[in-house]
Amino acid sequence: MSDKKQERVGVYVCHCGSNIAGTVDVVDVANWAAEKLRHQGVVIAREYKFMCSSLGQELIEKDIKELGLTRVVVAACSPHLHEKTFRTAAKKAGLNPYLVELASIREQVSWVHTDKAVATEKSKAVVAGAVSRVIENVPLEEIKVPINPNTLVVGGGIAGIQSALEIANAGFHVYLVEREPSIGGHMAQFDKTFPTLDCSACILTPRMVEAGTHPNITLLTWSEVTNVAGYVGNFHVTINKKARFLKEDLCTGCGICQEKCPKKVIDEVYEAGLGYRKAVYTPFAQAVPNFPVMDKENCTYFIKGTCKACEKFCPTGAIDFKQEDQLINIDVGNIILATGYDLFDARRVSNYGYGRLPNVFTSLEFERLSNAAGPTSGNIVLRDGKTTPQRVGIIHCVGSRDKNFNNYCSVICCMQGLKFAHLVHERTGATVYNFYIDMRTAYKAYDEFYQRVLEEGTLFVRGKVAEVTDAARYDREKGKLIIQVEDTLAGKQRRIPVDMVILSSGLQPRHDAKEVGKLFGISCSTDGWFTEKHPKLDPVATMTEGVYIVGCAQGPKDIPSSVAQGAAASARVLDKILQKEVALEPIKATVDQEMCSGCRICNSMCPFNAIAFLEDRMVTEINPALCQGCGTCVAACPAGAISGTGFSDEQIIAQIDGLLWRTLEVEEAVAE
Amino acid sequence: MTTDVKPKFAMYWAASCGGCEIAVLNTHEKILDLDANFDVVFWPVAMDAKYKDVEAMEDGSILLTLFNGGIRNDENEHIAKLLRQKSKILVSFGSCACEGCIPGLANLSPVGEIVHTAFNTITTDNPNEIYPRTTFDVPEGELHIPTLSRILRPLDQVVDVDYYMPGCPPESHQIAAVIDLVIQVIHGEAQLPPKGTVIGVGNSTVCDECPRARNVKMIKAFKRIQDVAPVDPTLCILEQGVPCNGPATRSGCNARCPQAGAQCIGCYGPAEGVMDYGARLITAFSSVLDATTPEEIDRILDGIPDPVGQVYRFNLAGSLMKAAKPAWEQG
Amino acid sequence: MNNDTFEPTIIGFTCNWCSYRAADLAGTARMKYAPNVRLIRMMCSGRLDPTFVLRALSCGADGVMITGCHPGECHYIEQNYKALRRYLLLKRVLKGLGIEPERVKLVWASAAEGARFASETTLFVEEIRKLGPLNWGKADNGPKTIDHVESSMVNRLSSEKEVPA
Amino acid sequence: MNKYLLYPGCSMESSGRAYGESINAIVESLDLHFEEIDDWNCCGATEYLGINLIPAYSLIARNLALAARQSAAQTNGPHTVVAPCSACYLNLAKADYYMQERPSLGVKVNEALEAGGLQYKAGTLDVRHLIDVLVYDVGLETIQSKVVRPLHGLKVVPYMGCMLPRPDYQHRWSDHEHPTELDDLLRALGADVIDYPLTTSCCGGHMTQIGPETAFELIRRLVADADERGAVLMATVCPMCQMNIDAYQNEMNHYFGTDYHMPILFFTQLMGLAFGREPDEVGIGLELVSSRNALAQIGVEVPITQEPGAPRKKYEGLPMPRRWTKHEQKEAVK
Amino acid sequence: MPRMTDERVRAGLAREEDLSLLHEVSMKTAGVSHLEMCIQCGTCGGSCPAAQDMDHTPRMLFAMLRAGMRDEVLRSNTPWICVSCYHCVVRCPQEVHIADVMYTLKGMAIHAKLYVNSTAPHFSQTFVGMVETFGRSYELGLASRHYLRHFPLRLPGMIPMGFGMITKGRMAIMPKKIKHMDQLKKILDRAKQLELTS
Repeated sequence: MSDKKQERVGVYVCHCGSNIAGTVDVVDVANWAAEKLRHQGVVIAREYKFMCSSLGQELIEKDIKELGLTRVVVAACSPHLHEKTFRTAAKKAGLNPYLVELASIREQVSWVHTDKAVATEKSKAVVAGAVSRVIENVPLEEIKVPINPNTLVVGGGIAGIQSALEIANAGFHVYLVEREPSIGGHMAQFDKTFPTLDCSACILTPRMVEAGTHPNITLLTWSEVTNVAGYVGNFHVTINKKARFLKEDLCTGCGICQEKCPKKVIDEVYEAGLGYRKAVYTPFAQAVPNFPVMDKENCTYFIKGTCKACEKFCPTGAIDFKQEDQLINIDVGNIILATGYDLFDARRVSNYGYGRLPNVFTSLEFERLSNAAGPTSGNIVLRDGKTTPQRVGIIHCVGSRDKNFNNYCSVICCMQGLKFAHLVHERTGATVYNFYIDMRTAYKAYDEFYQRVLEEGTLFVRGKVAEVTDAARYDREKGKLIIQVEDTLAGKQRRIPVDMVILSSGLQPRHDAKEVGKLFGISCSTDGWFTEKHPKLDPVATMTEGVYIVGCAQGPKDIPSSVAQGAAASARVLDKILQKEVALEPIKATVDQEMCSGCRICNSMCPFNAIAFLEDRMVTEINPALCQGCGTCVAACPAGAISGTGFSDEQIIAQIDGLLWRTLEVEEAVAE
Repeated sequence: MTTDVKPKFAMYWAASCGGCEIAVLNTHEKILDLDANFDVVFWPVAMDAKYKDVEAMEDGSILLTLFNGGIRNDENEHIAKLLRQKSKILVSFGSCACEGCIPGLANLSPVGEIVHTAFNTITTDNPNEIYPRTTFDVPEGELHIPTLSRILRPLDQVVDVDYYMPGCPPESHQIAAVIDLVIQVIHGEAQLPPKGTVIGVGNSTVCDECPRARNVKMIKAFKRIQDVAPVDPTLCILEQGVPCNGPATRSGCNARCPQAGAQCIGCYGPAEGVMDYGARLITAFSSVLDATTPEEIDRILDGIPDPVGQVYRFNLAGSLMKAAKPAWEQG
Repeated sequence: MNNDTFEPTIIGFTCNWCSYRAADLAGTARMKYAPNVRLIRMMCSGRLDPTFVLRALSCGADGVMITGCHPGECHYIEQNYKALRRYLLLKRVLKGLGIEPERVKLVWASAAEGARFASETTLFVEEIRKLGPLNWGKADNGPKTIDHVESSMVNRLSSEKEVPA
Repeated sequence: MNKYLLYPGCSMESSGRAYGESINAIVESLDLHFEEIDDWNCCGATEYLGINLIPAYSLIARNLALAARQSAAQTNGPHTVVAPCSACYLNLAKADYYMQERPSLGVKVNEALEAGGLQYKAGTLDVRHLIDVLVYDVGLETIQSKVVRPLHGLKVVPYMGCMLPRPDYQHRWSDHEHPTELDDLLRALGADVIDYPLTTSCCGGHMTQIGPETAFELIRRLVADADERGAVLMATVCPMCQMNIDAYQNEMNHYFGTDYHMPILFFTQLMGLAFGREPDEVGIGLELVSSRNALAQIGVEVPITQEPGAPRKKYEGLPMPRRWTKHEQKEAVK
Repeated sequence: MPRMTDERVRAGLAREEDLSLLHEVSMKTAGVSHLEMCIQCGTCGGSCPAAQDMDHTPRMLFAMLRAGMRDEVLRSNTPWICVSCYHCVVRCPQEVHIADVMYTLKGMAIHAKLYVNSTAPHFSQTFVGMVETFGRSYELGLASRHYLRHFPLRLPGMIPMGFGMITKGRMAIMPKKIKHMDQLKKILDRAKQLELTS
C-alpha cells in the first residue's frame, strides 16, 4: 500500500440536528480527523447540520470538484438509510459512487451511548476506520443483464392465480406450475369465506377458468419444478410433468373413468382425509384443468396388472397406461413463488386428543364437513356420520402462539373460528363455545363479524384450552368430550362437556419449504417462511434478484392480503420486464486463475451455484451474474486466490487497523 | 557488472538445523558454478572464517548472502544486522529465516521452560539442576555464550530482507535455478526480480502440482494418515480425511509429500499475498466439514488433536500472533 | 490492572442483513449498551476470514464479537453455518496459543433482535472485562539473560521439590 | 453398556420395598448391573425445594457429585444414574439441567459442595429413570424373550404418573401427555393393556399429607376411571403414586362413600411374575389393596384362546385421521 | 426488556434491589423462569388438577405479581396446593417454569411468615428437619408426627393404614442415617449462607 499514490480524502461529519451533535462533539471529531488523519490523505474535514440535505450534498459535490477529492467519508447515520444518497451525490460530481464510505455514528454511537466524551472517542475511531477503509476502495461499475419477458409462477392457489392473471393480462407470457392435479389451492376446499360469507367456490372458479383458458398462460398442473439455473432475467427452469396416464388432447373430462374405477381411496388432500375419491380422479367438480389423473400407488392395474376398467369405458380412448413423466425446460426472466402453506398437524397437541378422540376435528376437516360439495353434503355431523352435535367447542390458537409448536400468530384462526361458530349455529342450532386467548379481528369488516357472532349467542371463554378428554369425572360428563380450561375472566377452572370439538389449527410453512427455498436460492426465517427482502418496504421481493414470494409462502395471511401480494409481485415483475435490462450490485467475488490451485475447497461454498470448476484447466471460475456477493468463498480460499469487490481483505484489514488507532501509530512512526 | 573480479558470496545459519546447507550441496555440480562465479567469503559450515573478518569488510561488498535460520539469541541478531550491512542482496533462505519453522514452535513456551526442557528432562540427566550461564569466569578470563531472546523471530522482523526463499529446506532444483539466475544477472543477461519477491517457488499452492484426483471435498471425520488403510494413491489426501496443508501451502516443491503418499505439512509457507498462513488452513479445514450442529462439528474437530501444531507447524513465528501468550507474558 | 476500571476494546463483525440491522434497530429504539464495541459491516458472517480476528487481537483488540443471522435464517441461505465451523476451529487454535477462547464470541441476532444485540454486547463487554486486557505482544521483546531464567527456574523448581543446598 | 449407577431413593427400603425387591428380582435375568451410589442422601422430594433454593439444589447435587466421583474412580465407569423413583429422577434431572441453564446457580451450588470437599460439573452424568433404561437400552424384544408366564388376559391400566414424562428436559419420552413406554412394556409381557387417558395425571403427591381432601379427589379420578374402563389392576413406575393410591384408597373410599378395590403394583413386579418369579420374590402381598383376585387371572398357565367373535359390521362413519407411526411421533415430539 | 432480564439473570448481572416483585421472584427461581413472558392465557389454571382448591389460579397469581401485590401473593394457598405434576409447565405456550415459581413462592412465604392457614409449611419444615438430621426421609416419623399435630382426630382412621404399613415392613420404625452426615451438614450450612447473600 505504501507505494500507492496518496488519495485525497474528504471527511464530512453530520450533526443530524441534535440526534448526533447532542451526544457527540462533532466539531471535535471533524478537527481531529483533519489533523490526525492528514497523513492518510484527509485534505478536508467538515461538520454540517444535515449532510443528507441538498445543501449538505452540494457541499460534498463542490469539494469533489474543487479540491479534487478521490475518496469521501460521511460520518452520519446507518448506510442502510443514506448510502445511496451520498453515492448519487458523488456520482453527480463525477466521482465513482463506490469510493464513498458511510461511518455510522448515529445508530451505533449517539443513539446508544450517553457519555459525550466516550461517544466522541468512539466516533473518532469509527471515522478513522472508515478513512483507512475508503482508501482501499476501488471504483466499481454496475453489471447490466437483459430480461427474458416470460415469467414462472409456482403454485396455483389464489395468490398464484392472481399473479399469473395480472402479468398475462399485461400481455406477457406466464408459466403457471401446480403440484396438484388442479389449480385452486386451499381456497377451493373452503365452504364460505369470512367476513362476507360468500361461497368460496363461487368467487374462485371464475378466476380458475380464466387462468386455465388465458392465451398468455401455459398451465402445468400435476407438475413440479425440479431444477433452477441462471439468474435474474435469465433463469433456466426444468419442470417435471408427472404422468397423468391419459392423453390430455383426447380427454373430454366426461368423468366416466372415475365413475367406473372400482378403487376407493381416502382423499388426504382435497377432502382433508374426511372423504373418498377413486384411484383415477379429478379432485373436485370445478377442477381446472378438468381432466383426471391416475394415482399410480393405488391403481389396481399398476398394483395387480389387471382391471383397466377406465380404459375399457373411456369413450375417447384417452387412457394411456404407458405414459411417462416428462421433463420440460423453459427460460424465464422472473419467478413468483406462491407455494402456500401446510395446515398445522393437530396430532402434535396430544392433550387435544385429535386422532385419538373421534369427535375432535381440524379446521380443514370442518371446512369439508360444512361444504355442500363435501363428504356429508354440508351436514355438520359427528364422526359416526349421522349424529348432529348439540354442543360444539371451537378452540383457537391450535399450534400457534405457542413456543412448544409455532411461536407465531397464524392470523386467520380467530376469524376462521368465528366463521365456524356462525356456520354451526346456522346449520345445527347447537350451543357453540369459542375458546380464545386474544380475539384478533383487526381488518376491514372483521370486528363487525365478531359482533354478529356475539349476537347469535355464541359463548366466548377467554382461556387457552388445557385439555380435551373423555375421562369423565361426573355423570353429566359421561360419553361427552370434556374441554378443561381456565375461564381467565372468571378466574376459575371450568370443565365444559361438548359433543364436537373443532380445532382452529394454525398455518405452517410447507413441509418442503426449505428444499424449495434452496432450489430457488432464497432463505427461510427460523419459523420456516420464505424471507422477504425487507419486512416493511419490500415484502414481496427476496434476496435473490428476480425471485418474488406471495401469499402464505411468505407468512400466514388471509385471502385479501394474498391477492394483494399476488398483484404487487406482478407489478414488480412487469416493471422489470419493461426495463428490458436489470442492473446488479457490483459486489462480486473473482478468482485469480493464475493463483488458483484448483483445490476445489471453495466449490462447496456457494449456495447460488455461481462457482464452477473448469475440469480442462483445473481451475475454478465464478459467474458474476450468479454471484450474490456474500464473500464466503473469498474467506474460504486457502490460496487467497479469490478476492471480493466492495468488501476486499484490504478494505476490512484497513478498517480494523483504523478502528484500533493503528493508523495513528503509523503516523507517529512517520513523525519520528 | 564486470566479471574480472569475482563477486562475493556468503551463507550463514542462525537458529536452524543445517538442512538448508545440505540442500545447497544437493545442487550437485551446480555448486561448481557457484564456486566458478563467486568468491565465497563467509560460510561457517563450509569454511573457516571469523566474524571480525566480516566486520572488516566494506559495507555492501558482499553481492549475495543466503541467510538461513531464525533469530533466537543476540548472536543471531548481531550477525543478521552485520550481514545486512555488508550485503547487496540478502536472501531470507529457508523456512526458518522466512517464517520461523520448527524452532519457531518454541514460541509456544517461555524461555524458562525451554531451557528447563532442554537441560533437565528425560533427555538430559541433570540431578544438580545446573543451567548454562551467559557469563562465566575462567582463569583465562570471562566466557560468554549468547543470550536467548523472549521469542524467535524470522529474519525480516529484525533486518530488511531483499528476497525470500522458503522451504524446509528449499528444493535443490529451485536453489540451482536461483543460482543460475543470479549468475545470469552478473553477466547482464537477466534482471533481478523486484525487491521483496519470493523466489524459487511456484505462484500457486501445492494442490496445483499435486496429481491426485480432486472433487468437492466433504468429510465426516479427520484421521491420522496411519489410520487410513489403505491410502488411495490417486485420491486427494484431504478428501480421505487426513488434514493436508497442501491447499494453503505455496507451490514449488512438486507436491513432494503428497506424491510420496503423505500429507503436505506446509514447509513452503503461505501463498503470495497471504497475511496469515494458519488462518488460511483454518478456513480450508472448516470448509470441508460435513456437519451443521456445533456438537457434530466439534466431534469432527477432535480429529485434529493439536490445532496450533497443525496450522502453524512452520509458520508460528511468522504469523500474525507470532507467539503464544506464555511466551509474550514471561519476565 | 484493575478490571473494574479496565475498558476493553472490542471489534465486532456484523452481517449486512441481520446483525447490522439489529444494531441499527437498537439505535432506532435508543437502547443503551456498552460503547466498547466497534463494528465492521460485512455482507455475511460467511465473509469472516479468521485473519480478521487474528489481526484484531494482535493489533490491540481485547475481544472480537462475530455476529450473524440465526442458523437457517441466513440471507445467503446457509453461509452462517460456514462461519460457525470456522469459528469453532479458530477457537481451538486460539486456545492453543494460550488465548482465552471466550475472547472471541459468536452471536446470532436477527434483524428484529435489537434488544438481543444490545444485551449480548453488554454481556460480552462484561465477560471481557472479567478476563482483563489482552494487549498482545505489547510487553518488551528485549533479550533476557539465562541467569535470570535460571534463578526463576530455581525458584520454580524449589517450589516443586527440595533443591540440594 | 449395561452398567449403571443406582440412586435407590428413600422409599426403596420402606414404603416402596416391593419395588426394590422386584427390581433385584429382574435385573440379573436382564444382565443389568446396578452399582449403588455410596452414601447417597435424600433428594428432598418436593418439600425441600420449597424452603431454600441453594440448599435444596446442593442437597440434590451432593448425590450427583458422589456419583460422578464414583464413576471417575473407575476406568470407563458408568455415566448413567438410574433412579427408579419418579420424584428422585425428576429432582436429579432438574438439578443437572438448571445448573446448566443458569450457570450462576451452578456456581453457588458448587461453592456449597466445596464445603464438603465435593464438586459437580452439570451435564457430566445422564440421569434416567428405570423404565427408560428398560425400554430403550434393554429393549422390548429382549424383555419379551424373557417372558415365561405371559400376562394374557390381565386387564391392566398403565399409570405413568406425572413426574416421569414431565418436564422431560432431555426429551426422553414419546409424549408428555400420553407416553406409551409403559403400555408397550406391559404389552410385551402379554398383558391386556387398557388405553388410560389419565396415565400421566397426578396422584396427589404430598397432598395426602397436607391437604388430604385435594388428594382424595385426585385418587378418586384415577381409580374411578380405571375401574370404569374395566381394569382389575393398575401398574405404576413411581413409589409415591403406589403409596397414595394403595395406602389411601381405603380412606378415599370413606371420604366419598365409595367402594373401589383397585390394586396397584409396580411394573417391575409384573415383569418378575412374567419372568416366572414367585409372588413372594417380587413383593406381592406388600400392597394394602390386595391384588390376589387380579393375579388369579394369570395364575394358570393355559394360553387364552381368542373367541372368533361376531363378523365386524361395516363402518359407515367418516374415516379417522391416520394414526401416527412411532417414528412420526418421535419426530413430532422433537 | 424481558429477554434482557433473562440474560442478565443468567449472567448474574441483575441485582435484586433494581427489580420489581415479578423480577425478584424470577431471580429467586431455579433456571430461567420466563415469568415476564406470561400472556395470561390460563393454560396453567386450566391444566391444574387441584385448581378447584386454590384461592387463585396460577395465572392470576402471576398477574398479581406484576401488580406488585406482594402480601396477597404470599398469603395465597396456591403454591401449597400445587402438586408439581408439571402439566402446566409442559403446556405453557411461553415456557414459564411455573412449578418452580411455586417453590419460590413457598420459600418466600415461609421467610415472610405470611402463609399461616395450612399445615403445609410445617410439613415441609418437619421433612427438611428430618433430612437434615438423618440425610434420609423417614415416613413413619413424618406421618405420625405430622398427623399427631394436625389431624389428631383423623389419626385413628389412619391407624389401620399405618399399622398395615408397619406390619408389612413398609415403614421403618427407626430412621436410616447416612454415613457422612457431617459432610452433608457442612454443605447445607454453606448453602444457607449463600442463599442469604444471593
